[in-house]
Amino acid sequence: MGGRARGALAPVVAGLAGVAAGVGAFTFFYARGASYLTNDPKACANCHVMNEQYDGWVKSSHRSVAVCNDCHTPPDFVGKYATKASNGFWHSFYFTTGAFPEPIRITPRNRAVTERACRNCHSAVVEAMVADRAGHGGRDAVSCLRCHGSVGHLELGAGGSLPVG
Amino acid sequence: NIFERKQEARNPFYRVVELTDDTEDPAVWGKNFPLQYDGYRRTVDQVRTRFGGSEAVPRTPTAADPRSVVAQSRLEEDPRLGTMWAGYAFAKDFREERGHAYMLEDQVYTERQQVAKQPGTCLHCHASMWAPYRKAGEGDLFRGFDRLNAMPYAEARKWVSHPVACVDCHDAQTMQLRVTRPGFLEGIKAAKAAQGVAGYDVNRDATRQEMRAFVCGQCHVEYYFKGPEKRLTYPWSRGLKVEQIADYYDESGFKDWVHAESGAPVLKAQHPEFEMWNQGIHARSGVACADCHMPYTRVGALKISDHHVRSPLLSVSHACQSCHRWPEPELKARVEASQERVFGMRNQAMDALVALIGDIKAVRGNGAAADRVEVAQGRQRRAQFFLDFVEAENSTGFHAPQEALRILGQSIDLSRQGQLALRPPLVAKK
Amino acid sequence: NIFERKQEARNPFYRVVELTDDTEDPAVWGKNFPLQYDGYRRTVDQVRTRFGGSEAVPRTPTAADPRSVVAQSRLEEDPRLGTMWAGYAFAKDFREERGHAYMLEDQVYTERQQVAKQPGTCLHCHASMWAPYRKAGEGDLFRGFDRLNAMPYAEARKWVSHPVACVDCHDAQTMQLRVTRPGFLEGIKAAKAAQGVAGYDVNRDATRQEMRAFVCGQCHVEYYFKGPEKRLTYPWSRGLKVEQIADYYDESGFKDWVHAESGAPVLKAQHPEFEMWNQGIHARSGVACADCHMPYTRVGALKISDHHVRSPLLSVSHACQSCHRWPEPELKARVEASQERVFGMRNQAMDALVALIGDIKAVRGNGAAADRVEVAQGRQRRAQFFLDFVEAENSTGFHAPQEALRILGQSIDLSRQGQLALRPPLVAKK
Ligand code: HEC
Ligand code: HEC
Ligand code: HEC
Ligand code: HEC
Ligand code: HEC
Ligand code: HEC
Ligand code: HEC
Ligand code: HEC
Ligand code: HEC
Ligand code: HEC
Ligand code: HEC
Ligand code: HEC
Ligand code: HEC
Ligand code: HEC
Ligand SMILES: [Ca+2]
Ligand SMILES: [Ca+2]
Repeated sequence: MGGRARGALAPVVAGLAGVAAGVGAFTFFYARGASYLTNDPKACANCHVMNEQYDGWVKSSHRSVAVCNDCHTPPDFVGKYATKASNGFWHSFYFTTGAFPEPIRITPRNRAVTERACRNCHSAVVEAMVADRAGHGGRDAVSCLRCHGSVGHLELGAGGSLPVG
Repeated sequence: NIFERKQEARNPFYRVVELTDDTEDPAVWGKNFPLQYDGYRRTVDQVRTRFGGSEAVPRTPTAADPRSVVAQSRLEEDPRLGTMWAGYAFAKDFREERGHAYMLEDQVYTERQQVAKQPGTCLHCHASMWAPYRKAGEGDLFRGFDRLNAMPYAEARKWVSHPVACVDCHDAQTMQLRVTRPGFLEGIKAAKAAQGVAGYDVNRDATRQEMRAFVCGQCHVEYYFKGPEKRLTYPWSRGLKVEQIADYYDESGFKDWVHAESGAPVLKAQHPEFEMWNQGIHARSGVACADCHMPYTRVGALKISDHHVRSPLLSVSHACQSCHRWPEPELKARVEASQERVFGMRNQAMDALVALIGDIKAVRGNGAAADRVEVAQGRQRRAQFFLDFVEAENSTGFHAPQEALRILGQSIDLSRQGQLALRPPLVAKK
Repeated sequence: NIFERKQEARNPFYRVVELTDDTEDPAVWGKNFPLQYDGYRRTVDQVRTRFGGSEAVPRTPTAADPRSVVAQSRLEEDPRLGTMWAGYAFAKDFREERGHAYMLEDQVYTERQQVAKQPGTCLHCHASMWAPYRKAGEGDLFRGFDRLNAMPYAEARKWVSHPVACVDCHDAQTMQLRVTRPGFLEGIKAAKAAQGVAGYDVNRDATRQEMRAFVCGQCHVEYYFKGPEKRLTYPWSRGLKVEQIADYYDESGFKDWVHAESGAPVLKAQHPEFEMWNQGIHARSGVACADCHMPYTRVGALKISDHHVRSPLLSVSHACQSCHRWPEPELKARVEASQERVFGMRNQAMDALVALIGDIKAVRGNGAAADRVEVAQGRQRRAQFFLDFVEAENSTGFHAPQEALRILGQSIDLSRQGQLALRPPLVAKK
C-alpha cells in the first residue's frame, strides 16, 4: 500500500531528531507547527499542503461535528500528544525538506488512529457490524474507511482505499 | 464471540433462545436477531428493474403446481433461447430468478422437472442443507452430500424443509460467516490449487471480506453433475475464466446434451455470477457481493446488513452511494449504460448463433461433407457456451462489463466461422 | 467538488515581458512562465510504455529527411495494417506518435507527403496557427483558414514557424484557456446542435473544466477534408459515436480512397481520442484530458499544470493517485488489463478484416455475382472504419474500454458477414 510505514521508523526518530532538529525546529515556528497543539483546523491549514483537506473538510459532512484532530489523533491524552509530536515533527521535517511524495496519503499508522476515531464517536451505531466475528484470523476486521473514506473531506472517485488483496 | 465480547461495545443482540448447529428454522434465529430476520423474510417481494429484479405473474394454481404467482418467462421474452436449448429441459421452462424465499418451491415446480429426471444434487443450492447433509451422512457432511446426490430428486426432497437459512451462512455460536457447501469447499480448493495454493481450506484461510463473497459463491456459480453419481462439481481446476472452463469441459469430454437441431454436443452455462464478478473491477477493488446486495442499513439505533438480498438498483443509496458520491439517478444510469451495451451485443451474438444452428440443420444429412459439419458443430459448442455464460450471468454484464463484451465478441466470431466452415471454399481467380 | 479545490491553486507570476495575441514564440512566454515552459520543452522526451509513449529510433539523416531520430514504425510492428490501407498513403509510412515538440517536423517529413499531394489543411493540427491564420485572413481567422486550406502543403508550410504553442491554448492577457481552431469551433457547434443546443459558442459557453478537454479536442479527433476546397471538417453533425460518424460519411457519399485489393470505397479513421473519451466513464465523471495528461504538480510552493504532455503511465502518482488510492503498480496493471483485452480483440477483428479483403480480392472479376461482391465491399467499408476507429484511438481502449470492445465486436461481425455474402447460399435439405 501507499505511504511509508512511519511506525517502523519510530525508533530512529530520536536519533534522527538530533540531526534534523535544526530543520524541524525552524519550520516548527516558521510554519507555526505549534498549531499542532491546538484544535483549530485553520491551524492545520497553516501549511498550504493541507489546504486541499481543509477545503474538503469545509465541504464535508463532518465540518460541524469533528475537527482534524478528532480523526487524526488518538483520544487518550498521551497518545494524542505523542501522535501530534510525531506528526508535527515529521510534517515539519518533510515540509521543510519538501521530500514527500504527492499526492499526500495517510500513513498506515495514522490510518489506524483514524479507524479508531470513527469508533469513538460511532461505537453505538456500528456495534452489530464490528462484533468480533474475526474467526477469519481477525485478518481484516471491518474498515470504516473502505466505504467512508471521504467523510472527513469530500472527494471525487470511489472510496477505493482498502489494501488490494 | 458476538455474545461475550469484551472489546468495542455492548452486544446489541439479546440471547432470547439457544441456537445450535442443528437449529434450522430461521424463525427461531429470528428471535435473537429480529432485524435480520425481517429483511430475510422480505425476499418474497417482486419488483422489476430495467434488466433485473423480477415480475410477479399471477397464475391459476394446479394440483401439479400450486404456485399462484411466478416470475416472467424468459422463453416468451426471447424465443431464440428455445432454439439455443433445443432438445434440453431449459427449452421447456426458464424464468427470471426471484428472491431467496422462492428457491425451494421454484425448483420443485419448474416444468424442467417433468421433462427430465432430476437428481437430489439439485437441492445443494435450493434449500437449507447443513442439517440434512449431516443427518444423511450421520454427522459427515460429504457422506451425506454423496448420498443425497445419488437419490432421485423427489426422494431427496423429503430430507429438506427450508430455503437457504441462517445456518447455511452463519456459525450458530459466533455468527461468523462460514461456507457449508461441499461444492464450493471443493471448487475453491481446486481453483486455488490452479494458482499454486495447495490445501486451501476456505473456512480457515479466507479473510472476512472474502467470506462476504464466498458465502454467495456457494451457489451463484457455473456447475455440472460429474459421472453417474451425479456429483455436483464446479469446473474450476484450470481457473475461473470462460476459456479455462470451456477447456476443462472439452478435456473431460463432457456434454450437457446433444442439440436437437444441429446434433452438436453442447453445454449449458448457469449463473456464473461468482466467476464473472471475479473478472471485474469491483472484485479487483475488494468489493464483495454483500457490499452491494446486503448493504448496511440503519434500523433504529443500529447499522445492520440488509438481509433483504435483492437488486442493488432497488437500494442504490445504501448499496452504492457510500463509495460513489453521484446522485442516485446517475448511478442507475451508469449501470444501465453498461447493461445496454452488453445486452445489445448479446442480441447480436444470439442472432449469429441462431444463424449457425439454422445452417447446420439445413445441410445435415444433405451429403454435405461430414468433416465440415463437424467443424461447425465444434464452433457451435464453444460459441453457445460463451454466449450462454453472459446470458446466464444475472447482472446483464455489470459485474464485469469489459469481460462480458470480450466473451460476446469471441462468441460472434465463433458462430460466423462455423457458418463459413459449412460453405465450400471460394474459387480463386485464375 | 474536487476540481474547484484543485483549481483554487492559483499562481502568482511576474510579468517580465509583455505578451500579446501575436506573441507566437513560446520562449518569450517562457520568460513569464518558466515552469510551464520547462515542461513544454520536455515533450521531446521519448519513453515507451506497454502500448503507448514512443521509442526513439535512430536513422541516418538524408537531404529529403534530416531527422536523426524518429518513432517506431507501426507498419513494421503489424503488416496487416498495410493490407487494411492498401492503395492509401498510410500503407507507405505510419509511425507511433510522439511528443508535441515533433508535430511539425514529423508532418513535413512523413513519406506520406511523397506519395500523395497534401493540402495546407494539414497544418491546422501540426503547427501554431493562431497568428498565421489571422495574418493570411487579414485579421479574419476563418478567411485565413480557408486560404491556407486551399494552398498546396509546401506553400502553406511557409506561413508557420512553431509546433502548437502557448498562444494556441491561452489568451495572452488572462491566460485563460481558449479554442483557436476553426475545425473544433465548427465541429463542436454541429455536435451541440445535434443535441438540440443551437448557436453554441465554445469560448463563450464552455465551463472551465470542459475547456480542459476542448483545447485537446481541437486536434485529437476524427476529421476529413470536405469538397474540392479541402475544407477541414469534423464529422459530428449526427453525434460523436462511431455509428453516427459512419452514417454521416455514408450519407454524404464520402470515401478516402478505393481499396487497392478489394475495390471497396473505404474510409480512414484518425485519432478519435476526443470522441472515444466522450463515451467513457471518466468523461462521464467530469475528468478532463488535462487531469491525466497535464496533472497538477507541485514545484516549490506552487502547484502548476505539468506542461510535459505525455502518457499518464509515466506519471501515475500525479495523474491518477489524486483520485485513486491504489498503489502505482496496481493502477498500471489496471490500465494494461483493459488494454490487453482491447488489443486482443483488435487483433481478432484485424484477422477477420484481412480474411474478408482476401476473399473479395479472390473472387473479383471472377464472374462472381457483382451484387454479392458489392454487398461484401459495403461490409468491408464499415467493418474497416469501426476497427480503425479503435486502432487509431491512441489509448488502446483505455479512454472507453467498454465502447472500444463493443465497436470491435461489431467490426468482427461485419467482416464475417461480408465473407458469407460472397458465398453461394447453402443448398437446404430436401
Ligand atoms: C508544518 C506544516 C504542516 C502542518 C501545520 C500540518 N501538516 Fe499535515 N502534513 C504536512 C506535510 C509536509 C505532509 C506530507 C508528509 C507525509 O507524507 O508525511 C503532511 C501529511 C499529513 C497527513 C498524511 C500523512 C500521514 O502522516 O498520515 C495527515 C493525516 C496530516 N498531515 C494531518 C494533519 C493535521 C490533522 C494537522 C493539524 C493538526 C496537520 N496535518 C498540520 C505538513 C503539515
Ligand atoms: C468527534 C466525533 C466524530 C468522529 C471522530 C467521527 N464522526 Fe462521524 N459523525 C459524527 C456526528 C456527530 C455525526 C452526525 C450525526 C450522526 O449522523 O450520527 C456524524 C455523521 C457520520 C456519518 C453520516 C453522515 C455521512 O457522512 O454519511 C457517517 C457515515 C460517519 N459519521 C462516519 C464516520 C467515520 C467513518 C469516521 C472516521 C473516519 C467518523 N464518522 C468520525 C461524529 C464523529
Ligand atoms: C461496506 C460498506 C460500509 C462499511 C465498511 C462501513 N459502513 Fe458505515 N455506512 C454504510 C452505509 C451503506 C450507510 C448508510 C446506512 C443508512 O443510511 O441506512 C452507513 C452509515 C453509517 C453511519 C450513519 C448512520 C446514521 O444514519 O446515522 C455511520 C455513523 C457509519 N456508517 C459509521 C461507520 C463506521 C464507524 C464504520 C467502521 C466501523 C463503518 N461505518 C463501516 C456502509 C459502510
Ligand atoms: C471525520 C473524520 C475526519 C476529519 C474531521 C478530517 N479527516 Fe483527514 N482523513 C480522514 C480519513 C478517513 C482519511 C483517509 C482517507 C482514505 O484513506 O480514504 C484522511 C486523510 C487525511 C490526509 C492524508 C491524505 C489522504 O487523503 O490520504 C490528510 C493530509 C488529512 N486527512 C488532513 C486533514 C485535515 C487538515 C483536516 C481538518 C481540516 C482533516 N483531515 C479532517 C478523516 C478525517
Ligand atoms: C479527477 C479524478 C480522476 C482521475 C484524475 C482519474 N480517475 Fe479513474 N476514475 C474516476 C472516477 C470518478 C471513476 C468512475 C468510478 C467512480 O465513480 O469512482 C474512475 C474509474 C476508473 C477505473 C474503473 C473504470 C474501468 O474502466 O474499469 C479505472 C481502471 C481508472 N479510473 C483508472 C484511472 C487511471 C489509470 C488514471 C490515471 C491515468 C485515472 N483513473 C485518473 C476518477 C478519476
Ligand atoms: C459493485 C456492486 C456489486 C457487486 C460487488 C456484486 N453485484 Fe450482483 N449485481 C449488481 C448490480 C448493479 C446488478 C444488476 C441489478 C439489476 O439489473 O437490477 C447485479 C445483479 C445481480 C444478480 C441478479 C439480480 C436481479 O435482480 O435479477 C445476482 C443474482 C447477483 N448480482 C449476484 C451477485 C453475486 C453472487 C456477487 C458476488 C460474487 C455479486 N452479485 C456482486 C451489483 C453488484
Ligand atoms: C443456497 C444457495 C444460495 C446462496 C448461498 C445464495 N443464493 Fe442467491 N439465489 C439462489 C437461488 C436458487 C436464487 C433464485 C431463487 C428463485 O428464483 O426462486 C437466488 C436469487 C438471488 C438473487 C435474485 C433476486 C431477484 O430479485 O432476482 C440475488 C440478487 C441473489 N440471489 C444474491 C445472493 C447473494 C448476494 C448471496 C450471498 C450473500 C446469495 N445470493 C447466496 C441461491 C443462493
Ligand atoms: C450450483 C448451485 C445450483 C444448483 C446445483 C442448481 N441450481 Fe437452480 N439456481 C441456482 C441459482 C444461483 C439460481 C438463481 C440464478 C438464476 O436463476 O440464474 C437458480 C435458479 C433456479 C430456478 C429459477 C429460475 C429458472 O431457471 O427458471 C429454477 C427453476 C432452478 N434453479 C432449478 C434447478 C434445478 C431443477 C436444478 C437441478 C437440475 C438446479 N436448479 C440446480 C443455483 C443452483
Ligand atoms: C446467504 C447468506 C446469509 C444468510 C442466509 C443469512 N445471513 Fe446473516 N449475514 C450474511 C452476511 C454476508 C453478513 C455480514 C457478515 C460480515 O460482514 O462479517 C451477515 C451478518 C449477520 C449478522 C451480523 C450483524 C449484521 O447485520 O451485519 C447477524 C446478526 C445475522 N447476519 C443474522 C442472520 C439471521 C438471523 C439470518 C436468518 C434469518 C441470517 N443472518 C441469514 C449472510 C447471510
Ligand atoms: C465498497 C466500495 C464500492 C461499492 C459499495 C460500489 N463500488 Fe463501484 N467502484 C468502486 C471502486 C473502487 C471502483 C473502481 C474505480 C476506482 O478505483 O475508483 C468502482 C467502479 C465503478 C464503476 C466504473 C467501472 C465501470 O465498469 O465503468 C461504476 C459504474 C460503479 N463502480 C458503479 C457502482 C454501483 C452502481 C454500485 C452499487 C450497486 C457500486 N459501484 C458499489 C467501489 C465501490
Ligand atoms: C482518466 C485519465 C485520462 C483521461 C481523462 C484522458 N486520457 Fe488519454 N490516456 C490515458 C491513458 C492511461 C493512456 C494510455 C497511455 C499508454 O498506453 O501509455 C492514454 C493515452 C492517450 C494518448 C496516447 C499517448 C501515448 O503515450 O501514446 C493520447 C494522444 C491521449 N491519451 C489523448 C487524450 C485526450 C485528447 C483526452 C481528452 C479528450 C484524453 N487523453 C483523456 C489517460 C487519460
Ligand atoms: C494543435 C494540435 C494539437 C493540440 C491542440 C493538442 N495536440 Fe496532442 N498531439 C498533436 C500531434 C500532431 C501529436 C503527434 C506529434 C508527433 O507524433 O509528431 C500529438 C501527440 C500527443 C500525445 C502523444 C505523446 C506521446 O508520447 O506519444 C499526447 C499524450 C497528446 N498529444 C495529448 C494532448 C493533450 C492532453 C492535449 C490538450 C491539453 C493535446 N494533446 C493538444 C496535436 C495536438
Ligand atoms: C484534426 C487534426 C489533424 C489534422 C488535420 C492532421 N493531423 Fe496529423 N496528427 C494529428 C494528431 C492528434 C496526431 C497524433 C495522434 C496520432 O498519431 O494518431 C497526428 C499525428 C501525425 C503524424 C505522426 C504519426 C504518423 O501518422 O506517422 C504524422 C506524420 C501526421 N500526423 C501527418 C499528417 C498529415 C500529412 C496531415 C494532412 C494530410 C495531417 N497529419 C493532418 C492531428 C491531425
Ligand atoms: C495544448 C494546450 C496547451 C498549451 C500548448 C499550453 N498550455 Fe498552458 N495550460 C493548458 C491547460 C489545459 C492548463 C490548465 C488550465 C486550467 O486549469 O484552467 C494550462 C495552464 C497554464 C497556466 C496556469 C497555471 C497552471 O500551470 O495551471 C499557465 C501559466 C500556462 N498554462 C502557461 C503556458 C505556457 C507558458 C505555455 C507555452 C510554453 C503553455 N501554457 C502552453 C494547456 C496548454
Ligand atoms: Ca431476477
Ligand atoms: Ca505515442
